[in-house]
Amino acid sequence: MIGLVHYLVVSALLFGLGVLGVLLQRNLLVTYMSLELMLNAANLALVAFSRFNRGLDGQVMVFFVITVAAAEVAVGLALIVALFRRKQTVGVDDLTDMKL
Amino acid sequence: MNALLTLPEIAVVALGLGLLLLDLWTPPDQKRQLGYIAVAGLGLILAATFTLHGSNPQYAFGQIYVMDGLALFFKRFFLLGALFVLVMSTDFADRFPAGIGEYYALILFALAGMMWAASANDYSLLFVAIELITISFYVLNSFRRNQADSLEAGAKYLILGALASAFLVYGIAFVYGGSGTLSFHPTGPNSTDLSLSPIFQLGLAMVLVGLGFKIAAFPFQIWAPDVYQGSPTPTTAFLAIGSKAAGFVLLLRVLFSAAPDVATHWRPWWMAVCAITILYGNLGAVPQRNVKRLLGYSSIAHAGYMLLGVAAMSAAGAAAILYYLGGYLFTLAAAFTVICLAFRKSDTGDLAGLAGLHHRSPFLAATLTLAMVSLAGIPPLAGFFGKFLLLKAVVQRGITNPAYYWLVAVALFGIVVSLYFYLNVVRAIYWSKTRTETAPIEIPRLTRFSLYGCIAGMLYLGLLPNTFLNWAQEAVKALHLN
Amino acid sequence: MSTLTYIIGWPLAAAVALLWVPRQMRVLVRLVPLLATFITMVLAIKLFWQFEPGAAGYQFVQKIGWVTSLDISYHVGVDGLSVGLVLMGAVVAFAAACVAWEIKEREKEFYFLLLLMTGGILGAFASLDMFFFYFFHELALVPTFIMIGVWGRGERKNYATFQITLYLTLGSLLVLIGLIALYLRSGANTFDLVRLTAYLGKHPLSPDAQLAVFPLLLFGFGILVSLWPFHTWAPLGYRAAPTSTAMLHAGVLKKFGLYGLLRIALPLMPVGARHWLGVVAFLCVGNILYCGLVAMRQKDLNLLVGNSSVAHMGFAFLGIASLGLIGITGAGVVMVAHGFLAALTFGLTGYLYQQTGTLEISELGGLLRRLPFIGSALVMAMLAGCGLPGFANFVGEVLVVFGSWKSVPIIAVLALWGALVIAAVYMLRALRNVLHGPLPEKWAALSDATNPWRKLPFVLLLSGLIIFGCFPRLLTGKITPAAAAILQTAAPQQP
Amino acid sequence: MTTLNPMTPDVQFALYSALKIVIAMAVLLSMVAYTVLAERRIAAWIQDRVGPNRVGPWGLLQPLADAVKALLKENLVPAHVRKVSYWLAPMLVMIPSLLALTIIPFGSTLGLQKMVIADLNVGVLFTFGVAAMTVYGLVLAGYAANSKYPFLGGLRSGAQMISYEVAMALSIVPVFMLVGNPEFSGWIADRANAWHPLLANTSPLNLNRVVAYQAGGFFHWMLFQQPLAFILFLVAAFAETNRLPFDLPEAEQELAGGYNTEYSSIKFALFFMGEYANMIVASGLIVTLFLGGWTLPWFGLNHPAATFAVGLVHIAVFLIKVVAVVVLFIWVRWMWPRFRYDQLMDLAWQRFVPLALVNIMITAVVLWAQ
Amino acid sequence: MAARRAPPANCPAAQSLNLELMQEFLFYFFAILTLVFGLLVVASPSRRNPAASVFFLVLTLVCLAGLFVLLHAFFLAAVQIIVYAGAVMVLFLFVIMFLNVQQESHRPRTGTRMALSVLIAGAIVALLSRALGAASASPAFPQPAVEGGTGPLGTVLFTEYVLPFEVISVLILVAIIGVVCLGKKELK
Repeated sequence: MIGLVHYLVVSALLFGLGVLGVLLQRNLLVTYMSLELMLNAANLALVAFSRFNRGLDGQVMVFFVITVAAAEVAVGLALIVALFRRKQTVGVDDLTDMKL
Repeated sequence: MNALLTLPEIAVVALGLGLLLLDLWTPPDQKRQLGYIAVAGLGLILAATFTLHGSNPQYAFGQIYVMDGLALFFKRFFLLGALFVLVMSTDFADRFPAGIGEYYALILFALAGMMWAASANDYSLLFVAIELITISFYVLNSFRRNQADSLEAGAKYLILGALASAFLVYGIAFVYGGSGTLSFHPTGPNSTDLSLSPIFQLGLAMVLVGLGFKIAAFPFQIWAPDVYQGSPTPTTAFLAIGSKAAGFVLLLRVLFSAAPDVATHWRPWWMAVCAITILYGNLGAVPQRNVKRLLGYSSIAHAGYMLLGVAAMSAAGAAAILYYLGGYLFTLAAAFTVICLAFRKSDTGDLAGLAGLHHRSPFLAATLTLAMVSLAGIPPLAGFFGKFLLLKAVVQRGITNPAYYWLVAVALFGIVVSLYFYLNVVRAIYWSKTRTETAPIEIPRLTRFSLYGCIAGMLYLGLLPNTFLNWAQEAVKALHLN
Repeated sequence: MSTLTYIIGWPLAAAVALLWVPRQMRVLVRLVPLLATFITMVLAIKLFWQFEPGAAGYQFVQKIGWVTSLDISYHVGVDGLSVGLVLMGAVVAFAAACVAWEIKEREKEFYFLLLLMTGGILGAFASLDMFFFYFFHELALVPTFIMIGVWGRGERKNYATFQITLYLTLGSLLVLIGLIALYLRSGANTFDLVRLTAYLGKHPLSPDAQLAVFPLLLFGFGILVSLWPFHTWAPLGYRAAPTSTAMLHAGVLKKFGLYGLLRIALPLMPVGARHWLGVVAFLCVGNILYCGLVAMRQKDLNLLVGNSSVAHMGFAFLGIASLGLIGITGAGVVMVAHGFLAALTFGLTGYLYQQTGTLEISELGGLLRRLPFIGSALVMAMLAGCGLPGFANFVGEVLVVFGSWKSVPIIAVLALWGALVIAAVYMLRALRNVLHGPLPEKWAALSDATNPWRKLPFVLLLSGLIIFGCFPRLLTGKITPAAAAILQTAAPQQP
Repeated sequence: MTTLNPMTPDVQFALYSALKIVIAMAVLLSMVAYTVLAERRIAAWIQDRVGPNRVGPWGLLQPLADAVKALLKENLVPAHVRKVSYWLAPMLVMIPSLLALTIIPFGSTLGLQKMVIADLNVGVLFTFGVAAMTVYGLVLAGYAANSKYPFLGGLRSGAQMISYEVAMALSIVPVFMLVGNPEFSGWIADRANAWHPLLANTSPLNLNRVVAYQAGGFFHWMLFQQPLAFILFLVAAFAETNRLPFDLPEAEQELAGGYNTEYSSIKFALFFMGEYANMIVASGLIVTLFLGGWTLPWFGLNHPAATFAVGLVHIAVFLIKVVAVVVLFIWVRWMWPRFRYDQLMDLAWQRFVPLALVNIMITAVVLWAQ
Repeated sequence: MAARRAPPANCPAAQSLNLELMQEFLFYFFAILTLVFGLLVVASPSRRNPAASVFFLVLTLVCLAGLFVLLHAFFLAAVQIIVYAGAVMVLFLFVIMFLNVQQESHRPRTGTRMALSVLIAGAIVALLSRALGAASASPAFPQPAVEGGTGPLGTVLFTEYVLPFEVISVLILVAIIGVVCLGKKELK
């Protein structure tokens, strides 16, 4: 029987993958995608909890999260494009103009 | 449903929309006027908030939105902060490649987000308000998109901000899972033993990670120096004043209103975070040669000081945070306005650029000095009384828990170290020989008034703390701390 | 309103007024501070004159609520201990304003800071509220840093500025924590000294608390007074400081720490005091002997004077550490006397520096011929520093030695030896090298202080020394009852 | 029918579904084939040419010949392409249109079976979800080709489809506002209603409900109830299917064929078929949403079939309507000039989206006034 | 896209066991695919090509939508596909195509960094699993009180959560302004 914990385990693992991606990736775009993974892990947990709690609050929250994520991605990508135009790179390691 | 409670926010958003519309019909050479309109509008809204009362909490939209003393206090705080920032941006306008109208509007929208954050009584509103602030700042940070530094700042804030958001959402998911509701005040059969629920605890911890990012507390502070340095100066100011305060109001609410038991459970962690934040900020600031970067580190340190109030977990501590923020508002507004004016040609913010500021404008030099002195926490300026209250709150806890004395020791160490780099700024202003710019600085009238306001605020909070302290103490009654 | 409020208020009001004076009107810029400090001085003399030695409690009291929720109030008043300090402070402030003519650039700012400092110093001595006590002191402290930084002299100015700033801030922060701890630990929930004293008289602080809080105050105040081994900021700072600043700080502001010990730490925490003052007794030997020896090795006149000033502080500490009526009275006298003395010495060396541009002892010589007035004044100051009878210092040091003889005889002997022998050696050697001997060619064009305005500050300070030296009862008569009151709570078992 | 009775409902369901899927696919694919032929014939007719007429009578076997040709041609893979994407893209174009087919009710009932492959409560949302995935095929094709024109074509199609998706989704909101209004919901809930077995437990987004709403009579068709929505949806459908006048992604004159430039043989055929399949599915959707679906207001054809024969008639009605719309698609292609790209985007964002929003508001006000 | 078919009205109760089995199968199917694709996003087989990551992310999202359906969140499943997979990810793909960044030279990952990253991620997962382990052992789902269809969700959204909803509208406006400001070539 599939229960709450099954879903949460999937969500936790997905979150972990996202964290791993953020830490490992040197490419801003892929880093950003890993962040999306993390958000989605949260969404899964929210939906699972929502089902478990027999309410719709969690689903409403997921709705907000998806909307916000869309807006965030739009702005973020515009920013990354502008950065690329200026510096010709999207490497995380190349963001070093302002070191001590 | 008394939706009219959220009228201040609606007014701010409406003002922003109005500005965007006006921007369409404003010829490019008159865009500066838009800023004046925004300032006037905000001034009106700020004045109007004084007709509101927060003594007994009122709720709207179910329990999602609360209007109590704390919310009202912070709403005024944010409005005032935004007012200073807008004045600053009117001076900064000619340094943007374009889109000053949008810049004003974005500031207003971020402001609305902060005001909603002040009233959040539900994780859903908390989340959307924080995101409204954060996303506005992604844009505001990188608004000088012809400057690599600005874009880099934006990108760094973006990645780390999104990371914090992810943690925040995940945390909210678990909090919801633990309590069964998104509200700050779970009511239900199992709402009493929430502090025992590991799921709830984990969720709360992750929510705090998200908030820790906003206030730049260790270990979520790494973005601050770069972003402070790279962003346009008004943005930096707003980041330092508004965003941080929004983080603190939410932190206070979540910790002491939503989960008081868990909060006390984590006392040692708070103390550790607080101590490390103070040390990191102050020690990191010492070798800095760039004013904005220095203020970035110092903002971390100040977050640490304010965390003293959180770690104290008492009403006195919370009131001290509010008081400290008040002083911080005037002080930073003054400092950044001066930086804004002093680095007219190059927005680099190198300390060397301040050399000879005294000759270029004695008034600005004196203002920046006052600001530094206030940041260092020296009487008779606002920073001193704030620190006094914070230390008092912590020492009070020390009576029962000697571990707090270590916190006091760390804070003292931090303050002494901080004097060094603040005085370095003063030194650069007054007795540094090499001068890069010599032209006298013209100060527009509005800016001059805003600077007068900042100085008056710093002095008022430092010299006559009674009224404001009473306000702060009234405001934190909403948190039900003892 | 109390006279004290005027005494504090005049300089502060003048400081604010100065902001509106255009910087081109240099005469007015100079006149305002002179006038303000002069009025303050006159008021202080009047205060001293009107003070009734026998009356119990504080006089010239005024109290205005400030922060009601924390019970902080603007509360001023003087007793025998502080009235002398207020007088001394006001006189030194006027003298400092007089000698500030050496400042040539950014005069307006300098005078503004000077007035702020004056107001702060006098306020600190007059405060009967722990918060304001600290507040006024800090108000005076910050201008010090800025004045040293901006108008200071010498190559190591920055280093000196930072050292003095960091040291003194650390000291004052320790004091602040101590005061807060006192406030919280006492349970009286008041920063008001009078009420706190009364409350603690009935419900004394637990010995544990006293033992914990007292060192905070002791070392905090100790750093402020350059207690050995936290003294290194003092000579460097005074060498770098502009004359007026050095006068005010070394003369007056530094006494704040001693005053704080006497006013707050001792009476409120007798158990802590008895436990910790033994340590102080040993440390002050470091002040007297070590710093005396260091002073002997100095090649720079101001460093020498600075070190000797640190050494003199040892006497004050010794007097306090003796915990006896005579000793504490002696400490009070030393505080006042040294205030005049330090201000005088730094004023004179400042004049020399202004004339010659150097204070290297090896480069000076034979100046008495060119500068008869300054030279003679310097001679008298040096002699006073050696503890020659006839000057107020003599009275203080004798009282301290007598007072400490009973409790710590070995230290008293060492102190006496230090005062008599070491001080005499370096003072007289400096006198010989600076004032006598051949006059180098380059100093042939020096001009003496002929203008009465130039002479006035030194005359005032010297007369202070001599008056209190010849009529010590003027001081001791006021200090002794106050000291007795302090001792009554601090060490009730002693007679 | 009777032989099936011993089976469990589960197995029955699976079996019937499979059957429906196979038949629907077959119909769709043959329609694709003959739509291509129809397009060519109609084009020829409009341009006063003859068109394909050699293979079979009136050229009816032409699609077969084309298919054989496409299959037998050498499967050329240019050296510079990104291999994996290059292989994936044509499939990605084809799959969504087949998926979208599953929720369109192409008839009332045959026996006990509803004539829809998946009777989803999220209904139209599913369609949009699937439509949203279509874009990947085109963008990926452009990306895979790794050369200039396909690249531009891919970008163009991506932007165009996303933009018009917004307009499209907004345009049909009023339709569902009408369908979801309480009065009509009450009518549906009425157990005595002939529609009840078909619509029990459905949400307003269910497409059969839309059909039921339109069954009320000729003027209940959404075409008349929501003319603005119809126009917006129709135009957006042209854009979504990359048909002229919105075929910017593959504009031959500008982009040498756009995203499919580097494709040949069966892969090219897949793109080609995908486009037509999209068109047919879009037509089906238009018929269902605006033209009364499988109903006709006459001859009692406006409620679910009671007999097998009527069920077949319903399917026939549906197909005829679809063919009519497909012909409209083809006709428009040869009547209208191509838009410029900026005009295309302006049309979506500055005309359609605001219009659709206004339409929603008007509908809301009208419903509220009732 | 697997759509969970609502049980027909005439379905007998005997069928529920089968349904359960089916659900179990679908759960594992989607869960495993989600994780596998998620892993491929992070550690894409063609390391130098971020486009591959986009596609795997899209697949992850689609599988997640499947899980949403299993959890009776139908509307969200649709939104997930339409908005997330269909629009947001296309933006990613666009940007990758625009910037043509696949030639980006990658410095080799150092072993320590790799190890550290794995360690941190592992620690977070461990923390999560500890919390989960401490929670009650796999509580089964109760029958849903309300289905996550469009109607109920819309009702909640527009009554209880109308304020956050409106705040989101401001947020989207901000995003629009921001993208225009950042993206335009030269504003005048």
